Amino acid sequence: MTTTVAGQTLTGAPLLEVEGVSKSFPGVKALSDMRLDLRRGEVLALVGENGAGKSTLMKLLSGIYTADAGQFRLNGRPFHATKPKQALELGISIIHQDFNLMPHLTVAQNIFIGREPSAGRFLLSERELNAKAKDLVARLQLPLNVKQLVGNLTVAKQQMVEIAKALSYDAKVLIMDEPTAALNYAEVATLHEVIRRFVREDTGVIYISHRIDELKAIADRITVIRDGKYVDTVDTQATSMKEVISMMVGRTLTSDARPEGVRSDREVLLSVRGLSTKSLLKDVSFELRKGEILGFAGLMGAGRTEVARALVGADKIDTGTIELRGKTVKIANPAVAAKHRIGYLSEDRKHFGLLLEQDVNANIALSSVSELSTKLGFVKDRALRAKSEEYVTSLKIKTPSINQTTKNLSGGNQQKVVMAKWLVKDCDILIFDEPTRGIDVGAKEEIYGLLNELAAQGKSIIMISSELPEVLRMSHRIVVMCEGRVTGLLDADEAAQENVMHYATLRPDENPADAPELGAEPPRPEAEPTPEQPGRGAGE
Amino acid sequence: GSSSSGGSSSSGGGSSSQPYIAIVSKGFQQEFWQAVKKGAEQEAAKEGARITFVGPPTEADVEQQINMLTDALAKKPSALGFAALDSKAAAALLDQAKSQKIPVVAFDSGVASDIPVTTAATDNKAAAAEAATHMAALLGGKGTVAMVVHDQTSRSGIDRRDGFMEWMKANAPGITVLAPQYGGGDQAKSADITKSIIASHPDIAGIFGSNEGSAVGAIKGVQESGKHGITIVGFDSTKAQIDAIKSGVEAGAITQNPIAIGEQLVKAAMKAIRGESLPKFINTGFYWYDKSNIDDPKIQALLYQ
Amino acid sequence: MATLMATLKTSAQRLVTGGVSSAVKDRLQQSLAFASLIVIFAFFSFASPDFFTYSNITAILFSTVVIGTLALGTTFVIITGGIDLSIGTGMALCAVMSGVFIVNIRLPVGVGVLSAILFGGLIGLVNGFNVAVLKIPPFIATLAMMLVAQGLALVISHSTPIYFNDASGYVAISTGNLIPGVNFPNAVVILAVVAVVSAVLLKKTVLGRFAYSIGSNEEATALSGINVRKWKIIVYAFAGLFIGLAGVMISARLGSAQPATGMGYELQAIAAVVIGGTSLSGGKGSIVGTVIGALIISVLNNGLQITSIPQEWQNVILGGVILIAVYADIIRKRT
Amino acid sequence: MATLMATLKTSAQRLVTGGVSSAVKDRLQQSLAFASLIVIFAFFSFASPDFFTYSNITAILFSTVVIGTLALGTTFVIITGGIDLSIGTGMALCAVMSGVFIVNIRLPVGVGVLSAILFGGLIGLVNGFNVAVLKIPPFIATLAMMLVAQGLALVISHSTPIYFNDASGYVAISTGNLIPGVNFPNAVVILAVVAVVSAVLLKKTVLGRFAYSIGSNEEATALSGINVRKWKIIVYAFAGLFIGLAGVMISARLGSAQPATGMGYELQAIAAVVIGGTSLSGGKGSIVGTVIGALIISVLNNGLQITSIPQEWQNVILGGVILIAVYADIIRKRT
Ligand SMILES: Nc1ncnc2c1ncn2[C@@H]1O[C@H](COP(=O)(O)OP(=O)(O)OP(=O)(O)O)[C@@H](O)[C@H]1O
Ligand SMILES: Nc1ncnc2c1ncn2[C@@H]1O[C@H](COP(=O)(O)OP(=O)(O)OP(=O)(O)O)[C@@H](O)[C@H]1O
Ligand SMILES: [Mg+2]
Ligand SMILES: [Mg+2]
Repeated sequence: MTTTVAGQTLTGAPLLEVEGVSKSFPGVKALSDMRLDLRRGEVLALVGENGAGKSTLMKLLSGIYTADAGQFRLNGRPFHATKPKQALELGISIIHQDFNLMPHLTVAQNIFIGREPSAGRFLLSERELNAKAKDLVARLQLPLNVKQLVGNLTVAKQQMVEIAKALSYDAKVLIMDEPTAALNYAEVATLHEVIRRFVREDTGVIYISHRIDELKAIADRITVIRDGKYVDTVDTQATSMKEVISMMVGRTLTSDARPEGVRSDREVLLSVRGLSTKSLLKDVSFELRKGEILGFAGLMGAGRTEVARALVGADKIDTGTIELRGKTVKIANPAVAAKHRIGYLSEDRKHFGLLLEQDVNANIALSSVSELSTKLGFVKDRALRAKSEEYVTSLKIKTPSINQTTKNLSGGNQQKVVMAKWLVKDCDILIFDEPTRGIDVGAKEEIYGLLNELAAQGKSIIMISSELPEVLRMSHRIVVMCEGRVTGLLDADEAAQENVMHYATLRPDENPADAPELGAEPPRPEAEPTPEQPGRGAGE
Repeated sequence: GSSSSGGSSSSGGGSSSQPYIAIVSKGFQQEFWQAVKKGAEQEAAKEGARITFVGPPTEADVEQQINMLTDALAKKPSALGFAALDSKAAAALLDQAKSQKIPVVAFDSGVASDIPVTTAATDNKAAAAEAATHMAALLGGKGTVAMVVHDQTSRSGIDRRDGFMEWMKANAPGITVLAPQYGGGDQAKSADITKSIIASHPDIAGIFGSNEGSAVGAIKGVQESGKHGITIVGFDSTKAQIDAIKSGVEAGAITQNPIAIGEQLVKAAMKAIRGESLPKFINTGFYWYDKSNIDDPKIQALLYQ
Repeated sequence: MATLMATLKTSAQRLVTGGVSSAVKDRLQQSLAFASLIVIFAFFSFASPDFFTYSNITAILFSTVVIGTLALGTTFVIITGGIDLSIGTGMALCAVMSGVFIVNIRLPVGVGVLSAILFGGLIGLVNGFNVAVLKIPPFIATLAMMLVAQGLALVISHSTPIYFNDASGYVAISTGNLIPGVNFPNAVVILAVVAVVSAVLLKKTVLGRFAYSIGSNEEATALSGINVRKWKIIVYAFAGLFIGLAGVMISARLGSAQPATGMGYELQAIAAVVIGGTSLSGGKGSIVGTVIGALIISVLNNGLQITSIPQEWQNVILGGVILIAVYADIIRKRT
Repeated sequence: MATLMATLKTSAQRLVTGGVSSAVKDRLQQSLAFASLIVIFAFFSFASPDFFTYSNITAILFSTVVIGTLALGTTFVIITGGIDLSIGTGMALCAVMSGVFIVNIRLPVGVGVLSAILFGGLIGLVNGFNVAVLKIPPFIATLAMMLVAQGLALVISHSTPIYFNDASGYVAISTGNLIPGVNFPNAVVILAVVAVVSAVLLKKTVLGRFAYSIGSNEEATALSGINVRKWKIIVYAFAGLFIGLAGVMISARLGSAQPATGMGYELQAIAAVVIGGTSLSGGKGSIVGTVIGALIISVLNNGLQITSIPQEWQNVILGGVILIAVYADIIRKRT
């Protein structure tokens, strides 16, 4: 390493260095002798399988955990953050994989927590706070209303709040732990824009992602980590993603699961007609066939999650009918849905998916407890444990045992636990909302394989995903939504990126031809409120 | 007075001709206060008056009693019956009663004020001393005696505790009185305390329970411990105590005359309303009862169950 | 990219309009929060001619003072996701300390009152330390303090009330009238002032903001660089000042420090807070709500007395009405 | 491929060793949970020769029965993230109902006891309905029930105790001895049996499973296809049976149903649960813990009496020791 006066030349000490870092948890060696260096003005991607130790490393950097061994250097100077506050003061800002937001506070209050502008000596100025937040959000072109309570936001929007919060610090090093896991194609593009603007000569970004295909677009270099150990760092331009993946998983990935062709001859299992909800959905209709994987595509807030929630009775339906095997059914709550053998995997694993304080076994078993118990209500614990073990193995969930508290699992492995919960239960219809969120490429392939297998067994699957390639690849047919309506229904062979995007932005109250023109205007995400209600124009 | 019955019905907005006596007591749920209430209701029915009877849940709830007194005055009663938890705390409200020309009758224990037209009460100290007298006699003037007291801050608790202890100190040098233990008048808790006392003082000869809950607790505690030969002296007269006395578990008890307190209270209030003169103090009395006199009609009349 | 922009724009618009209409709704809700209280109030006014009189309204307000003061402080604690069971007996201990300061040590009334209030702060500080530093669950930490305070009040006072006879002016803190001749007790004025100050502190200062934040997500708050431990201690200590104030107010009202009192006040105060819409799991709540909650309880207590409902029925009705009032509030918020 | 295999192998090994060592640690922790209790116990045994005697130990156990029974039921409720304040006065109401059934209506003792227990279940059912269906916060719903039960107990009994003199066998439920001649009260045996049954239900049945799940994350549990509403009602109703049982046990012990008792029992029972390590925010807890918690309280109460600590100091010490015991437990779990 060249020794220069810190901070002045681009060829000087890297912005951030990590050397010989180790960290163990009870029963887990999360990191051993890990290293990494972030250069000035670069975006360094950090990739590795679920549980490889990426998040742990970032938590060490930001002072949430303390390393067992190793050194961190910022601009050549060693540092050791023991509290999140210290890291922030050093200019290290982090977007955590699990959101760390206060649901009862507004977007603005969340972003500037601890740095509230004050009016006078004691009082806070809410007006100034909102103005500052509005500014920031506008600058970042994020579609956020700063006065909204964070608890009412969808996962994608919460992700944006995290992004805005991280960027609001005057950070030198920005660490993003899977910032795009919940984001859509279009929002990813916006985020990348933001990152590019952020990166200057004295700043750098560590970017963690399982979406390998987006690395080419944003990362300058890629560091690969496997089993807590450093593998290699490569120049993005000089490598193929295939190589990166094989470094990650330690072998070449070959599987390329694709479902069989469309089977329009199959019987219709579920038929949804004219589904509307008070909040968003308008006249949503579609059919799901036996053994079909039906993809749902759309931009953020298109209403896909809401369709799923309405289907399983988690939200109230205003009008519309649901027919199951030709019979109209009334699904009052998810328990009724479960009786009809419909399962729903939420996009928000932390709030709607996991029992974080319970162990892996309790989580995987949750949906099946009733079935795997005696008439008297005694739980067949051994059978449930066997099932859990089975899926821990088959989904390669990285955990010391099924008795591990779920909270201690890596993000991707938590997601696999949620998947396992629904795979254990013998459902006829599975609704997967962002099922592969945060799951590594290797495991994704496994899951795709599983989905195919399920479909082949005659199970029907609704797959909501913001990863367009995934939807395109896995679905027999694709439903495209925009602003609470179904705007397109595509067969697998006619579906392509452009195609889907066209329907996804097809606002019902405007002529598709007008779209480009309107879009040419400069974006004003915080435009003045208009009296027009969402989707009202074509509501009647 | 007239003898119309059903006058004690307590619907609001009654006729203005019917006198209304608001009674604010020290307690409500305990049997003793229920007996006072009963006496008051009986007398009110005779006199053709309407009464309300309220009291805080425990004798520590001074503020709540003040609130109740305030509310009672807001209803502009013809007379007020009042058993003060703390006389001084009520001074301002008593002044208010005076200025509104509402006669106040104190009961149970005195109100340290010259506003009440009379006081119908038991002398708790003397009553406890009477209990001590009997205890000492029963024990032959020697032995260790424990006290299970219902409260360490309320007037009745303090007076009975002190009355008992002072008499023993002055008159029974052979008797050792242990530090009093407080069970809040809760039977189960008092029973547990009694058992602890028995465990730590196996030589215990007598136990004094200062009110119904304490006395019954002492009885239960002694029974549960399986120990025999402990002389229990109680206070008040509940069915549990009467049975215990009959079966010999309890030696005897002091009974006040709560029904009479209630009756005297209403009687005095009616007299005050009519402007008749009253003595400053109406002693409602207390009596020792045991196996020998329990069936005596005079005693029977005092026992409330 | 162009289509993307268009989408962004419309969704932004949707968000903004949603925001505005919800703000109006919020305003409306706030004012409707009084609904249950007003219905109860109206009912009693019809039921008894003695209810809606100047002196009875004053009496209701006066009877709200102690529980109200305790509830105000506890609101902060509950918003952080904690609880404080020590407020009732803590209040009794502070009353006793006030007696010690003013009657026994003969400090000037002003100094004595201040010391008693600060003593309450000390109780809160110990609670805060136990909760924030030793990480003892708030329920246990403050339950232990409840027992300790109860015992200490008896020990210090030798189980006898301390009378403030000679301390001229002390009693006036509660029962005096600010405007001579107008029978409106100072205690109510003090409660009102304290309520306003609390509301400002909760909504407009860092203290309040962090209280909400900690209650909403303690971990996230810590990760945002906020010293959660410090702020929790501050919140408990701050709530302790209300314990001290309540101790002064009740002893001034009664003219004496009653060492055995206080038990059960904590439940009533917490009930007032929760009836007022503050969530025991933290992150949500308001001072207005707490004041309404406290008033609902005292109006009910008073009204049931005034209408001469037999006492054994009073609790039955009280329980039922609280249930209905809270349910009505839930229904109102849902729609 | 070779490296993969190697990795798999090592991680398998790691899994096994990690799993085993954590299991051993768990076992160890469980047994250490007694630590505080044992230390307190040992202390009093040294401090007084009268403490560690057969009859005193029996007395301690007997005094644990009512609070213990209430605490067992409440453990389930608290694990779901709820709370039950109605257990104390609810118990008094059930005792009164037992009196009504057996003394007034003259049902056979067995039938009367069963009816009283079921009446407790009914109280719980109403609580469950209010919480699960009307979505009233558990604190409010059960506080209201606390008041209602208190009032109803007085109304139904006309504020006078109901004596079980003629009901032969009733008193023996609590005070009789299973083995004739051996002074070991039935009540303790019943508590032990009920505790074991509760532990089995909590750990081995669907009821317990769902209680934990609901307390951990209610929404996730609902979305997993579990009828949360139904199970919450069941849990509260189930806990209600313990209210009924406690009512029977206390009235059998006293030979009478005391309508005015019960207030304050809820706090003690909840304290026992929380001291036993159950979290008030739900999802965590155990029956063993609750039993230990209840024992800690009664051993302390008894020990302080036996060692003749002046009573005004007893609460001070009680509070301090509870604090230390819980803190010690936290420290132990941390390491
Ligand atoms: N607090 C903890 N206690 C115990 N084990 C932990 C804890 N945090 C992380 N681990 C373990 O450390 C390993 C690394 O986890 P980490 O979260 O760093 O993975 P990751 O690379 O971020 O994975 P993912 O892509 O799934 O997010 C995992 O095996 C995880 O189970
Ligand atoms: N948990 C929630 N709380 C409040 N509002 C919600 C919630 N979930 C969704 N919404 C509302 O419903 C709208 C549609 O969101 P939904 O999640 O259904 O869209 P989506 O197509 O799944 O998009 P994404 O999940 O990518 O945001 C959002 O604009 C949001 O306002
Ligand atoms: Mg991670
Ligand atoms: Mg979604």
